[in-house]
Amino acid sequence: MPDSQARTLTAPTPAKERPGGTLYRGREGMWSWVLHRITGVAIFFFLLVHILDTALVRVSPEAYNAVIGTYQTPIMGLGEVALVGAIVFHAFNGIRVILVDFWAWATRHQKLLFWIVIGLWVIVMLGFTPRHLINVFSH
Amino acid sequence: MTAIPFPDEPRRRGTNWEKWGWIYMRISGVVLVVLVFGHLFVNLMVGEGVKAIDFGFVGGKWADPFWQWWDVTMLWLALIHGANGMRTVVNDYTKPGTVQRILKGALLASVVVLIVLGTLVVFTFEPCPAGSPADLLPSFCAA
Amino acid sequence: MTTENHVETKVVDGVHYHQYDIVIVGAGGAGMRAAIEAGPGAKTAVISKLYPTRSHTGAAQGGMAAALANVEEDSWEWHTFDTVKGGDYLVDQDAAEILAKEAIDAVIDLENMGLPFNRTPEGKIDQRRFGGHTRDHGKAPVRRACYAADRTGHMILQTLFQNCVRLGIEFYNEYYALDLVMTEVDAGDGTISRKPSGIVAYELATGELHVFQAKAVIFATGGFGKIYKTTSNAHTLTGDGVGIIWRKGLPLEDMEFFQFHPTGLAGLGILLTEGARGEGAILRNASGERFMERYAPTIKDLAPRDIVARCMVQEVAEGRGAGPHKDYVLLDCTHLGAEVLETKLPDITEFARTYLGVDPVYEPVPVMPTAHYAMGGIPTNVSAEVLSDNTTVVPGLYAAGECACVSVHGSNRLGTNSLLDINVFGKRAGRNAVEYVKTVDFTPLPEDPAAFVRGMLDQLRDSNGTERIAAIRKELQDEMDKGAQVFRTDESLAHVTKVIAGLRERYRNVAVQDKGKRFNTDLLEAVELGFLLDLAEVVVYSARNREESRGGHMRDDFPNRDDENYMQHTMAYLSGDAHSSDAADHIRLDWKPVTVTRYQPMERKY
Amino acid sequence: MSTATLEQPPAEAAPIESFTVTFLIRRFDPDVDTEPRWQDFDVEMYPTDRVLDALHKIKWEQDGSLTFRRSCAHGICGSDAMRINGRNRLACKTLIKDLDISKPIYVEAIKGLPLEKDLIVDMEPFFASYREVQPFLQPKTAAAPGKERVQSVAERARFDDTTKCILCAACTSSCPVFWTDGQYFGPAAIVNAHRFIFDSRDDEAKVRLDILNDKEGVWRCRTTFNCTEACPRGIEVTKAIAEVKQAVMRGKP
Ligand SMILES: Cc1cc2nc3c(=O)[nH]c(=O)nc-3n(C[C@H](O)[C@H](O)[C@H](O)COP(=O)(O)OP(=O)(O)OC[C@H]3O[C@@H](n4cnc5c(N)ncnc54)[C@H](O)[C@@H]3O)c2cc1C
Ligand code: HEM
Ligand code: SF4
Ligand code: F3S
Ligand code: FES
Repeated sequence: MPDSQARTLTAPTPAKERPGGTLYRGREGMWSWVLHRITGVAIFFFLLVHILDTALVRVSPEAYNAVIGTYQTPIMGLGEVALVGAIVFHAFNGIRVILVDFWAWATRHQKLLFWIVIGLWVIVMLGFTPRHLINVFSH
Repeated sequence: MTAIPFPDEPRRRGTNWEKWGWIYMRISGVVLVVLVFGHLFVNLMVGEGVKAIDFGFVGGKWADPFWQWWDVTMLWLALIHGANGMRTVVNDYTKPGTVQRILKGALLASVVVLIVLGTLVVFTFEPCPAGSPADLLPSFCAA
Repeated sequence: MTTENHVETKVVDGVHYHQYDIVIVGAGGAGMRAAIEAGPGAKTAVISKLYPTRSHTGAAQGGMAAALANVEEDSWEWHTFDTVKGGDYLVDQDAAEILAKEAIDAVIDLENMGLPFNRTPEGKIDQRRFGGHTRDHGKAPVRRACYAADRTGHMILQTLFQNCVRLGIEFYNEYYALDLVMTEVDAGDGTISRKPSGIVAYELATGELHVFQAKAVIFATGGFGKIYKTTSNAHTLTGDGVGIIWRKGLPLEDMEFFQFHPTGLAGLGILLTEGARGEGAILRNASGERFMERYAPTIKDLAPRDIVARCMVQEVAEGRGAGPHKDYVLLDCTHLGAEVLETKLPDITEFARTYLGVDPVYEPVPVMPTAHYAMGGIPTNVSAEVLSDNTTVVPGLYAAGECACVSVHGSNRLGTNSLLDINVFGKRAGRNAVEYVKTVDFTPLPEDPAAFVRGMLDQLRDSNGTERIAAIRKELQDEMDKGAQVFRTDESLAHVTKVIAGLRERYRNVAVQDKGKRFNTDLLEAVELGFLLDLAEVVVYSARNREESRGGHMRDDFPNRDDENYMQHTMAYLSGDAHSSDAADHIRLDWKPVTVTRYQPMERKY
Repeated sequence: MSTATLEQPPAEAAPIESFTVTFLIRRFDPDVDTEPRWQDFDVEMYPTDRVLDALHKIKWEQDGSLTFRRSCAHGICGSDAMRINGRNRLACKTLIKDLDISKPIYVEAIKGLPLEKDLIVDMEPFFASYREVQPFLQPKTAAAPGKERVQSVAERARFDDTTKCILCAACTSSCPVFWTDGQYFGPAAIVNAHRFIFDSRDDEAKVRLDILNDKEGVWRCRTTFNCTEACPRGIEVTKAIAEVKQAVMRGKP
C-alpha cells in the first residue's frame, strides 16, 4: 500500500525553539529539597557575615553599634524577615527530612509532612513578621 | 551536549566520613532547632526586638555564662553543619579537580577562622571596656 | 564482570571477528540458563537483541510447574501424563518424562540461585493450581505451579541475569543475530556436509557487522507471536532465530500449532495469567453464566487453554458475548477479594486498572483469547541438538526455549510448562554444548561470512521502495487474526496464504526511511518483517495441510482429531525457489512420528 | 462447537472520539546534529491509547527515523523509560487520557545518561552501578542437595517490594543528585542491593553495606523522592534507601 511517500527525514518541521530539555517536574519532595538547599546556602553565607559583625564587639562599642545599626534600617528589616523565613523553613524541613529518614510512616507520608512544614512556616511567620516590622518601623 | 561523560573517574574506596557527616547533620540539626530558635526569639521577639540590639544588649547577654555557652555551641554546630552542607553542594556541582579543591579549601579555612574568632570573642569579651561612653555599655557597668 | 568492553580479535573490511567456544543467541530464560551452564565450562558469549532483562520471559506471570508435592500429593508421572494429554497426545513422551522429572531440580536450582518463590507456612516453596494440571491422571486439579506472586517469569529472568552477573558471563547486548554461518566441509570421503561455524550479528549502536566464530551455537530466541495482531507477545518477538534456521534450509516442526491464551485483555491482548483462574476466578458470558461448566464439567475454568479459548470464541460467536459489541467475555475476580488480588495477583490487577480502567476488585474484566505461544519451532532431540531431518543431528547446533520444538508441548502447551521448558532444556543445551566443544576444533569460516547479511541490509537500506513496513505488517497481522487464529478453515487459510503471497511481493519494495548507521531500528523492523512473513507463511501452509482439529489447531471444517492420519509431527522444509510468491513452490512438508512411551492416545475430556 | 466463525458482523457502535494530539519530541541524531532539537508531530489518538502508541504511529506513518526502545508494551520489560511532560515514565504505561492534550506533550530522553539518539541513552553506566552492588544471592553454606532453603512467609515478605524492579532506570535518571555528575550509585542499584541485603538466605549483606557506605553510596541520597514518584512498579524506593542507610549504621540488615 504505497499510501504515502516516505516523508523526508532531513527537513524537520520547525518546532518551538527550545534547545534545552524541559525542567524536571518533580513534586513536593524535590521542591522541598531545592528550597532546603537554597535556604541552607543562604543561611551559611549570612552566618559568615553575622559572626564577623558580631566580632566587632571586640573592637569597640562604637564600631559594633554602627554596624548593628544598619540591621535596624527598614530595608534590612525586610531582609531579616526573609532570613528568618529561610531559617524557619530550613529548620522545619530539616526535621521533616530527619523524620523521613528514620520513621517509615513519615517516609510514606512525606508529602503531607511537607504541607505541614509549610503550614507551620506560615503560622510562625504570621507571628513573627508583624511584631518584627512594628519594631523596625516604630521609632 | 547533554551527555555527561561517565565515569569521570573510577569510584574511590577506603574510609570515608560520609556516614558520620550524615549523622552529624541530623544530630546537629535537632540541637540547632532549639539553639537557633532560642537565639532568634530572645534577640528579635522579646522587648523591642531588633531595635534593642546594641553593644549593651550583647554585653548584657554574655555576662551570663549560660548565654556564652549557648552561643558558642550554636556557633560550632551551625558552622560545621553549614560547612558540611556546603561541601555537599560543592561536591554536587563541581567536578573533582582544582576548582573543587580550592572551593573546599576556602570553606575549611573560613570555617576554622570563624570558629576560632567567634569562640575567642565570646569568651574574651570585655563587657565594660575602659574609656567607652557609659551610655553604650550594659547597665551593670557601674562607671 | 559482565561487560560490553570486549576484546576484539580483528577487524577485516569493517567486519569485526570474534571467537568463542560457544555462542548463545538470545538472553531470555532459555539463553541465560544455558549461559549459566556454559560460562564456567567454555569460553561463552551471549548475543541478544535486547538487554537481557528486557526479554519476554519477564512477562510470564503464573508459575512454573514441578511435582514438588509441597502442599499436596503429586508425582512427576502425573505431571507427564497431564503434559501428554494437554498436548493432545502429539507430545514426544520421552521428552515429556524428562521435562517432568527434571522439573523438580530445575525449580530447586532456581531457588538456590536466589529466586524468591512464595512460601508455604512451613517455609517451603508454595504451589498453586493451573490449567490442565491434575492429580492421578485427571481426577482433580492439583497444586503444582511454583510461583512468585504473579511475576514468576520476571523473577526467573532477574535471577538468571543475576547469576550471569555473578559468573561474569559476556553479553553482547543489542546485537541482532541475522545469519547462521554454515561451512561446507568435506568429510574426507567425498561427501560434503554443512557445519555451523558461527553467527553474523548487527550491532544496533553502530550499525557494524560482527562475525562470531564458534564451535557450538545455541539458539534461544523465543517466539514469534507478532505474526498475529492480538498477542501477549512483545513487539520484539518476531521469530528471528526460527527464521534464520528456516532460511538455512533446516526444517521447522509443528508450526501450525499456536496457542491462544484465553484471558488476554479484550482488544489489547495483554495477558491476565491463568493463575487468576487458578486462584478461583471465573469466566462468565454476557448473562453472567459460568459457561465453562457446560464444556468441561470436571475442571471447568481450569481446562487447558485450547479448550477454554475455543469455548470463549464459541460463546461470542453464538451471541452470548458481553460488552457493547458483544465481542468479549468476562473474567470475574470480584469474589476473590482485594486481599488475594493485591497479594497474589498484583500485577494483573494493575494491568486491568491501567489499560482498561476496570478494577478487578469490583468489576469483571473483559477478556478474549490472545496469541500467546508457539508450540512449534526448531526441531531438537532431548539433548537440545537441532535436527536436520527426523533423526539427523546438526553437530554443534542447539536450540532451547520457545524457539525450539522438542516436542514437550505437542499441539497445546500446558500453562507453567514453558518456564519449565526453558530451564530444563536451556540447561541441557548449555551442558551438552560444553561437552561438545571439548571434543572438536573450530570449523573454518567460509570466505566473507558476512556477505549474505551485508547484501540483505544494503538492499533494504538502499532500496527506493515505497511500501511502508508498518502497513505490510499490519495487514499480515490483521489477516492472521482473521484467518488463522483460534478457528481455521481451508477457505480462511487459503485466503491468508494468498494475502501473504501478495505481501511478500510487496515486501521486496519496502522503504527504509532511516538511512543512518546508528541505532537504526527502522532498518531492523524491515528485517524482522521479513522473518514474520516467512514464518506466517509456514504456519498457514502447515495448518492448511493438517486436516483435523487437535490442541491449538482447530479446523472448523475438520472438527475431530484424526489419529489415523495426523498423529505425527509436521516437518516443513524450505526448498526450491525461496523468493517465489507461491508457498507451494518453496515449502515442502513431511511427517515425523510421535514418540509414545506410556500413554496411548485417548479422547481428551476434562 | 464446529459452527463458530470469527466473521461476526460487528454490532453498530457509537464511534469513540479521537483527538489530534501534538507531540513535541526532543530529537538528536549524532551523525547530523550537534545539539538536540525539538520536533513536533500531530497524531490522531484515542484517549485509551498510550504514548508508546503515539511514538509507533509517528515512526510507522510519519518518520521512520524516530528512534526509541520498546519491547513488551505493558510495563514489564523496562525498555521505554522516558521523560514525558517533564516526568520520567514508561511510554507504554502512560495513557493519553491522563495527560493534558490541550497542550503539546513533551517527550524526551531520560536525563543524566549519555544521549545516543533521539530517545535512546547509553544504559551501560546504569548497569555498571547495578553490577557493583553484587546483585546475586551469596549464601555461606550450600543448600541441602535437592532441597530449597527454608524461608518463612514473613522473611520472604521483608524484601518483596524491591524484587519488583525491572531495571528501567526511571528512578536513577530522575534523581537530581545523579544528574549532577553521574557518579552516585543511584536508587536502582540501591534497590537491587536492598533486595539481597534483606533476604534471609543471603550472608553477604555486610559486603554490600560496605559498598554502599561509599562516598557515592546511600549518603548521597537527599530524599527528594523523585525516584519513588517515577518508579513504574510502585516500589517505595526512598523507603528502601532509608532502610539501607539504617542497616549501614547498624552494620547489619
Ligand atoms: C505474557 C506471557 C505470560 C506467560 N506466562 C507463562 C507462565 O506463567 N508460565 C509458563 O511456563 N510460561 C509462560 N509464558 C511463556 C514463556 O514465558 C515463554 O515461552 C518463555 O519465557 C520463552 O523464553 P525464551 O527464553 O525462549 O525466549 P524469550 O524470553 O522471549 O527470549 C528471547 C531472547 O532472544 C533474543 N533474540 C531474539 N531474536 C534475536 C536476534 N535476532 N538476535 C539476538 N537475539 C535475539 C531476545 O533479545 C531475547 O533475549 C508466558 C508468555 C507470555 C508472553
Ligand atoms: C535550625 C535548625 C537546622 C536544622 C534542623 C537543619 C537540618 C538540616 C538537615 C537535616 C540537613 C541535611 C539535609 C539532607 O541530608 O538532605 C541540612 C543540610 C544543610 N543545612 Fe541545615 N539545619 C539547620 C540549620 C542550618 C544552619 C544554621 C545552616 C547554615 C549555617 C544550615 C545549612 C545547611 C546546609 C548548607 C545544608 C546542605 C543542604 C544540601 O545538601 O542540600 N542549616 N540541614
Ligand atoms: S526501582 Fe523502579 S524505577 Fe528504578 S529501575 Fe527499578 S523499576 Fe525502574
Ligand atoms: S531521587 Fe535521588 S535523592 Fe534520594 S530519594 Fe531518590 S535517590
Ligand atoms: S515496552 Fe516494556 S516496559 Fe514499556
